[in-house]
Amino acid sequence: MSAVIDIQNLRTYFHTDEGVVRAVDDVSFRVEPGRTLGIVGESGSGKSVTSLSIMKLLASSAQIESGKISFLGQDLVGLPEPEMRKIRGAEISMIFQEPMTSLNPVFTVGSQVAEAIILHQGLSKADARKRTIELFDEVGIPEPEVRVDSYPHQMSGGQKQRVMIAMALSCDPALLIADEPTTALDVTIQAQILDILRRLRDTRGMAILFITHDLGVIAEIADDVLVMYRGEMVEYGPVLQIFESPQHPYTKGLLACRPKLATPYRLLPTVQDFMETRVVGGQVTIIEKELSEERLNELKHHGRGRLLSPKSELEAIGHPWTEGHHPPDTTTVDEGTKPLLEVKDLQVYFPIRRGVLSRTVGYVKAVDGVSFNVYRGQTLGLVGESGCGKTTTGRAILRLIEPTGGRVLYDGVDMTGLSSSGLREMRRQMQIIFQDPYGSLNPRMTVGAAITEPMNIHKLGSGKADRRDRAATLLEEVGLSADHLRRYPHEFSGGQRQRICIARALAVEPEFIICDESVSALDVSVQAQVLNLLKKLQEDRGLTYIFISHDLSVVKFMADMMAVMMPVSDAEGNKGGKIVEFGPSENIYANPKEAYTQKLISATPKDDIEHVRALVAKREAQRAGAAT
Amino acid sequence: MTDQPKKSPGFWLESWRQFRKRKLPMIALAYVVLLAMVALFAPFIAGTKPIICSYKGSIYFPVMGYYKRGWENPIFRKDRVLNRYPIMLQENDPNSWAVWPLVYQDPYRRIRTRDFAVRETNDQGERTYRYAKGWEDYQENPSGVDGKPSRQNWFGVNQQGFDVFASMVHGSQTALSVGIISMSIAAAIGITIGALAGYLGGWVDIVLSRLIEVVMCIPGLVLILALVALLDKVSNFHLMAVIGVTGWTGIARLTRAEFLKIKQMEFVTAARAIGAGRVRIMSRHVLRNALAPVLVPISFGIASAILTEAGLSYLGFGASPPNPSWGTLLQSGRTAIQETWWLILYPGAAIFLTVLAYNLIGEGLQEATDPRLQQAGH
Amino acid sequence: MLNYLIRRIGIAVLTLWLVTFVVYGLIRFMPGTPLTTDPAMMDPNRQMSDADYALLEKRYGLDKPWYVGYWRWLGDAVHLDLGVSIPRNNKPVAQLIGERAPATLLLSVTSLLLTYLLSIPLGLWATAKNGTIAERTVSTLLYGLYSLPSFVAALYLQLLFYVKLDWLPLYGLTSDNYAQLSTAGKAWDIMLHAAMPIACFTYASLAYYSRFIRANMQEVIRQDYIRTARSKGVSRAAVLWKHAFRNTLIPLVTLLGLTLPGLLSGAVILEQIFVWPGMGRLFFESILQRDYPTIMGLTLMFSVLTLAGQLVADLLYAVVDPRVTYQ
Amino acid sequence: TDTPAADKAGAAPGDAAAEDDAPAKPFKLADLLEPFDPPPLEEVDANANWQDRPVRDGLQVMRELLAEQPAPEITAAEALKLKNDSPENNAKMRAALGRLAPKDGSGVDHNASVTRHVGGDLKSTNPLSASSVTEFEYGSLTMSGILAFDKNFDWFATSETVKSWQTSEDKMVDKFVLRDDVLWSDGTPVTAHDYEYSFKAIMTEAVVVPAVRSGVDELKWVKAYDDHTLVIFHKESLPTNTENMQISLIPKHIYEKTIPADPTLARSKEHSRLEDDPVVAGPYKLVKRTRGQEFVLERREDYYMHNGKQVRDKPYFKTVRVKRIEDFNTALLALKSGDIDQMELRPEQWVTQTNGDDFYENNTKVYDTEWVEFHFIWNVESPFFKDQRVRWAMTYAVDYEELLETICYGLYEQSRGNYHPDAWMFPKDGPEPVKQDLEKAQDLLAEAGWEDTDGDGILDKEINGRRRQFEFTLTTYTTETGIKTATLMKECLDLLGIVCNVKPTEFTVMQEKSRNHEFDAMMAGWGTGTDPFTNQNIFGTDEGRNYGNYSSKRVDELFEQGKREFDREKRAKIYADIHMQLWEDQPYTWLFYRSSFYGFNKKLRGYNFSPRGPFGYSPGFGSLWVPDAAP
Ligand SMILES: Nc1ncnc2c1ncn2[C@@H]1O[C@H](COP(=O)(O)OP(=O)(O)OP(=O)(O)O)[C@@H](O)[C@H]1O
Ligand SMILES: Nc1ncnc2c1ncn2[C@@H]1O[C@H](COP(=O)(O)OP(=O)(O)OP(=O)(O)O)[C@@H](O)[C@H]1O
Ligand SMILES: [Mg+2]
Ligand SMILES: [Mg+2]
Repeated sequence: MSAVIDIQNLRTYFHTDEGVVRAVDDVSFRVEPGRTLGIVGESGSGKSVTSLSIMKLLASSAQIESGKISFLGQDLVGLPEPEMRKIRGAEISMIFQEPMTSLNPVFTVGSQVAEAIILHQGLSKADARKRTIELFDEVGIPEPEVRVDSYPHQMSGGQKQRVMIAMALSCDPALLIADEPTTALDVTIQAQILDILRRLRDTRGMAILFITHDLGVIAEIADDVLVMYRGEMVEYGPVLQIFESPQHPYTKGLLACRPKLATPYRLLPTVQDFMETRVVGGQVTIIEKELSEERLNELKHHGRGRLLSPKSELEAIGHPWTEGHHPPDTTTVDEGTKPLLEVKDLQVYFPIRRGVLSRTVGYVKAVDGVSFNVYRGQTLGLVGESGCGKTTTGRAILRLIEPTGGRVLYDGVDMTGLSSSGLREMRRQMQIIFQDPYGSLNPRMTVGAAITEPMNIHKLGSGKADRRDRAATLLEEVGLSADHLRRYPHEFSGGQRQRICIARALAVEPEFIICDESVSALDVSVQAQVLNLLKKLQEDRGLTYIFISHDLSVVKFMADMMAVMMPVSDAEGNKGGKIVEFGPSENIYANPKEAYTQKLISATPKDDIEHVRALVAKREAQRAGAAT
Repeated sequence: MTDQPKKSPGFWLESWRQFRKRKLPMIALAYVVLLAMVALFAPFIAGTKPIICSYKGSIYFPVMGYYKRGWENPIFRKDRVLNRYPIMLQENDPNSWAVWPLVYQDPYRRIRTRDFAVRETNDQGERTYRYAKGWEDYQENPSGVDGKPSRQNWFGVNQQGFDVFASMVHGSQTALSVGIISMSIAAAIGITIGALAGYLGGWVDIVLSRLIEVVMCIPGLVLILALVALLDKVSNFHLMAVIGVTGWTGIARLTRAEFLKIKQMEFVTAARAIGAGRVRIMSRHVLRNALAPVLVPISFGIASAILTEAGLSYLGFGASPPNPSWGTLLQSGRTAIQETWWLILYPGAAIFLTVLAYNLIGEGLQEATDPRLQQAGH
Repeated sequence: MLNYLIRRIGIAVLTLWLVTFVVYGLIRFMPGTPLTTDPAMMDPNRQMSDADYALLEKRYGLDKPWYVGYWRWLGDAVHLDLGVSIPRNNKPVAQLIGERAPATLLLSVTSLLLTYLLSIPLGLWATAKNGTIAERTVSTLLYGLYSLPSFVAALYLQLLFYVKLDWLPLYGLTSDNYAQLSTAGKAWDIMLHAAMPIACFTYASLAYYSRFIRANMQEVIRQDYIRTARSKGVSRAAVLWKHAFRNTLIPLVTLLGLTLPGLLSGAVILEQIFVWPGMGRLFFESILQRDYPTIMGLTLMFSVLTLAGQLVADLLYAVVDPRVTYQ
Repeated sequence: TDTPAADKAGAAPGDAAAEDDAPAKPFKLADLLEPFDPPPLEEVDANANWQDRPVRDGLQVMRELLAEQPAPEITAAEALKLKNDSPENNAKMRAALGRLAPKDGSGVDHNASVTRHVGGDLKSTNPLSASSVTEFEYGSLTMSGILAFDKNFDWFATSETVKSWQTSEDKMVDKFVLRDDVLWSDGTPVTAHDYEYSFKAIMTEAVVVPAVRSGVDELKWVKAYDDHTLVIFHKESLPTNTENMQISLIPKHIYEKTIPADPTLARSKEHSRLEDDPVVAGPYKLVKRTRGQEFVLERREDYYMHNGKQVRDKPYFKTVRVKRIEDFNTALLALKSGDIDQMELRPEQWVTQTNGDDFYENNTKVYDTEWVEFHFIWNVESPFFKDQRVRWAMTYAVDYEELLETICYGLYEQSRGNYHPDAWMFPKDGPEPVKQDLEKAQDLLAEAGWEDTDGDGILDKEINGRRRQFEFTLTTYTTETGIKTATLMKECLDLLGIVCNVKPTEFTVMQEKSRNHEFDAMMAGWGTGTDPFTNQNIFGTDEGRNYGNYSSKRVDELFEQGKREFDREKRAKIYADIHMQLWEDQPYTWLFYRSSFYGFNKKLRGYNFSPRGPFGYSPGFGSLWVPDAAP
């Protein structure tokens, strides 16, 4: 069978002031119709650049140095732009990694999707709109008839991502490149999306290039897997082979690092436990290591156990403390301790405006009466359907948006009543890591400036040099290097940007951090490193976190207490984001009460070897069936 | 830590580094610097007072008289040199010597034969001239249409017989200062007010926007006329002040609009989240990203101030004459446009080059401050 | 939003009051009155007696302090009476403005349209071709035009199109035989007369506008969403025009708001050269003659336009960028 | 085109500005006049001992004056081939082209039209509202008054309208008998009552007249005894009484109805209509008017034809179009292409741009000296110019050679004082032109105590116990010559160690500062009146136009004498004395006399010049004609 896409020895380099960045260095693969190639790899290893090379949408500083990209037998490298345009969107479409910044802010999301449809399928405007609504419905955007007319800034991160998916799927491409298409989606919707992709692939013979860091997702969808590391291809083979007998230490590490729902560890093993990289004269050598018994012990027993809310409160929320039911090292906060953060009946409504006079015709009740307490040193996990108001809650707590109602008390101080200077003081202690890392970095500030700025503001560190050193240390702690200080945000990969944001938040040494999907774009190896760091900081400094994520395994790994948010219809049928389940995370996993929570847990992709085998077998059977 | 991170130079220094890499903007900058040098040393380039001279046993620097009249030694007035240095130095002290400016011409008067010769009547009662030694080839400036560019008047002379080259050299002061100073004033006021109004919003915006509107509504012509009527001696500085104080409204509006847009962006929220104060957010986060639309009116504004000055001269409200400015030269060329082409060509070309230079610098600045452009190897 | 409009208009009235107050104070503060030049304009044989002069002063209320004059003017203006021009033989100011407005509008509106029509494609083209030789040449040419003062350009145009080629009339709004022409002939006649002034009005702003558009476009085309548009296979032109240009509308709308009052302000020098019966001359002459009612009438008109321009721009912000909302 | 404003004003007579002046004065005709009961005509006749005064036809007067001059050396056709590049050519061309049309009008193309050029706007067509040159120009074409003066400023009654003119022996009464065949353009005859009414309207406080009241207000009374007999009573017996009798004429039958309702003459509907469709009595009638642009006049057939008979000369043009083109470059281009037929050239246009074939193809040009002198006024009250020696130093400082040769292109003559050397009152051995003499100036300054004591290069002097630098502002109009001259003066004074700041100033400010004497020095010019006595208001102590505060007892006395003296010889002596006294005192530094330069289309003939230019006298424009077979 001829390949849809066949890449040979692709090299894409960036030519920067500091020298050449070999983002993609000798990568070859092929994808046949109806098959999926999963690309995994370290954050910053060149996955996105590979896909952009195929689309020929590279930044002006990047150049395809050598190699061949042949699409349905046509060489794309030398293809002139007008020809290429005919292919883009129609034959190859792409879901970009960062949906937040990839949508045009001045057009409604519906019109942006419809544009592609009109362009390539020649539908009328009205038909295109109809089709857009269908697509929105398919990718799980609630109230698609209303949402087509929303602007990007009115949508949550996951909703934007689904818009991007709808856009990419709109024209039945021969090749779909999906770059981390489900990072911001909760598992139920992720499953729905994967279903669509699979269906399209199987019925229409679409080839898919699926970039992800989630090995569970790889297991679900990929036929073959390509593992990238530092721009190079380190492993390439059928999915089963990769899972069963990983050859490269990096792959082995990857498989081991992933937090699993049933993980026994308190800290996660990282890739560094499996290999050591040495850079000698620009040449990278990788030395394989064995995960030692000692290290395993350390991972299992180091760090503190769960810290639950005071018993009385547990009682009140319906998860009474029962001795023996909890893992042995679980503790509770002393009775009578004041919570560090008290959120009481928080409400955030966004007005919906219509017509020329933009009258307010109603409200989106993004957060509708949310209350919870977080105690010092605790981690609260916040999970929930995409678009249910998690981000909004986080922002409202920090008063980055003015809440419509309710109160937020931090350390006894009423946040809602603070003056702007008082707020600024508070922000020394309270930080947020934004869901949209690219958007939240000033494009005209180097990473160094971005990280040292909070220190400047709060007069931390003894001087310029000291601050820069601290920034460098922070960067290294999140797995980047000090060289990156001089670079600008656009010169990084998605995951790298996310880590920059984490570093920036840590720069002021806050005592309370809201992490909004902060590790969603990170490959498991780096993710493990970052999660370990967060845990370590919590232990050392008694930090308090609210950890927003759709990845239940991560939340379970991190959180002491857990809240599940969901849009709940009130008496008039208006939906409003509310907390539907709240309790110790172990309890909730063990015994989810809400149907939604149950669904969430069961939909989490599994990547244990049996499961992968079963999946592969099923797929083969299906294919065989289809063939006859 | 293994390797010491390279020092990160800060936004403006980095921008300068980037700017330096661009050829055209650098040429433009060099042109402006050259212009500044010309402006500064104008009397050394074109003038009728010696740069340095030895006279009656002492050394003098009469050229300084162009900067401030008191700096020209009073001995020359006492000896009734009366601006006729070439002949009078030799007449009064045969041993004197002098180093002259590059071009013996004056922007404030016509060069006449009496500068370098004494009129005599010979035995037949005919008028003759006794020339100073070494000045025998010099002629007095023609005037009007006769004043074509020549060996002595490189760019010709104007209607009154003033040398165009000298006027342009001395007029570069006006060209430079009027543009840069007035636009600095305008930009400073405009950006500050626009930024405050756009970023802070609320009543601050309401008040500042009204201020912008009031200034916009007050006709500049009325202001200028009122000012000119009041002052005895209108200098370029006054014009700069008026142009600057009235010309900021557009910049303010553009800044405000840009701030309105950018303050909604995520990175501004992020800056708020790390506790950055308003001033900091405005100056470091928003302003840097709002430069594009603001740089244009500024770079054009610098150039148009030169033209405004010319227009005011045309209407008779320019600086007090004799005011060697490019605008007035152009303006004087208008009356006999078919004949005195040199009065249009040279000052016109100078204005053009300056407009071009400021715009290239503006473009360069915009590119240099945009990190996304920096790698695109130029 | 309706509230917003009402509030804005309320504030605008206050602003108007402030502006007229300041301007009235300013012009009264300038030396001379509308009557100052009268005695000088007269035949050397004749001289106006002080008594006559005082009589005239009294007649026009110039013997009263300026603030009294202002209140009177304001009182009349509130009743939509802009008063009469003093040196123009008591002609009502409203009529004066009414007579001049069409000719001014003809020039300004056409030239504004032309400017936008030409500079938007130029700006977009320059964005697409940024840095190429063609683009550099065109930009340089435009800068060249920009630096040529219109009073010089006007003369060259006259020499070329009137003296050399004899294609266009030299000056004025209509030909001598205008009254005898058919309607189409009349329109054509006016167009011919307007051609040179329009060209002079337009050519300089081309450079400014196209550069302005290019500068803003450059900021936008490097955003991620442009990449998205390209990935959809949208044509280059549509990417520029639709996706990028839409995002530069905020500054452009601001600029439009800033040019709105210019529509009626005319241009003193060009109007003089082309003997164009426009507002610029009227305003300039009125200032020189200290024709207080006319200056005030014109100021009021400009101010209303300016305020309207600002309001329209502010309203349009929310239309062109959904992220902006009215408080 | 009525606006609400006009309606409102029309409905509510009176002036808005005067509203709150407690009981608004009711309109009362002639309320500015002292009550006077003119005696019956018989009584007047009996006491007068009438002396006849000349009644002439302006064109005929001109013909006679030209006849006194040597006959032209060349024909018009030859003159049109010449280029005006020397004074000789100018004289020849003027003589040849200035020839008038034959009396019977033969050889004249009566169907010709002419397009004239003016710099200023015609603000009003109402004769009472006239104030600027353009309006007086318009008036001379559309009105025919009773009095006129020729190119030598000699007065006569115009035979077009007047049968006889007599003055009483004591010069206190003038009597005119008017012709009965002059009609208003609406067909009503012009009568003596129109004159009486016009006079009374002018002398009404409520009626807004900017300019025409001056002079007329010297009259005691004007009385129409019947339709044709007009008698004018004077307050005093003065040689200047003649001038004062120039009454701007309006039709009584129209205005007696409209003026009481709207004394502003402009606000009412009726007046607005009259503005654009005026009723006139002169040779031409307004047919089109575009404000700020042009107005068009057409010949009135009922002006020269009466009851089927020709009673007056037929005016030479069918249409006279008057265009206002402010920009002189545009105007010249228009002239060159034949779009306009005549314009005043600027001196720089005379020397450039009008020498080539592109100019001479359609046009020719001539110039003549005008009695307009330009000068620096020194404010005698200012600490700098109190001292006569300083003023003389200023006069010696001027570089006249440069001024005349470069700035004035060698076209102007240096001024030698108050009156023009060609005028009859110029002293026989008048002053010689001054030459620049910096040494003398320096000495005079030193004598006056101005010396550079602190070595900063600027003269100083102790005044009232304070050292003052000699730094002053020289104000000038924003005209090119003004600015250039002032700049030259700055350069000259710079050599003397005096700082002179040149300040071009708009007209209004200049006027205001002049009236208030708020200036040190000023560059300005005076045109000439028709009589030397008019200079009294320039140099008489505390007179209205004595901006420089000059005051001399002797000059004041001489002016008074001159005003009462009827004998031409004696008057000449008196004014010559004034001239010399002024010269000695140098309240002004007299610079040059301006000439007037004109471009004419080749088809035009009959232009001649008075000391006030080609049009400001009788017949003025009326003498221009186009020959039958125009080239
Ligand atoms: N414009 C640029 N200039 C310089 N280097 C760049 C630029 N864009 C990307 N890079 C570098 O290229 C490398 C590959 O980036 P790429 O975006 O392909 O990573 P990725 O594998 O997609 O990572 P992630 O999973 O974090 O998205 C990274 O090291 C990044 O820093
Ligand atoms: N500015 C806005 N105007 C109107 N609606 C908004 C606005 N911002 C957010 N919303 C809506 O509020 C709801 C909650 O958004 P939020 O960003 O808090 O979701 P989320 O829980 O963080 O989702 P995700 O996991 O997808 O990021 C969404 O339905 C979103 O469409
Ligand atoms: Mg990526
Ligand atoms: Mg979110």
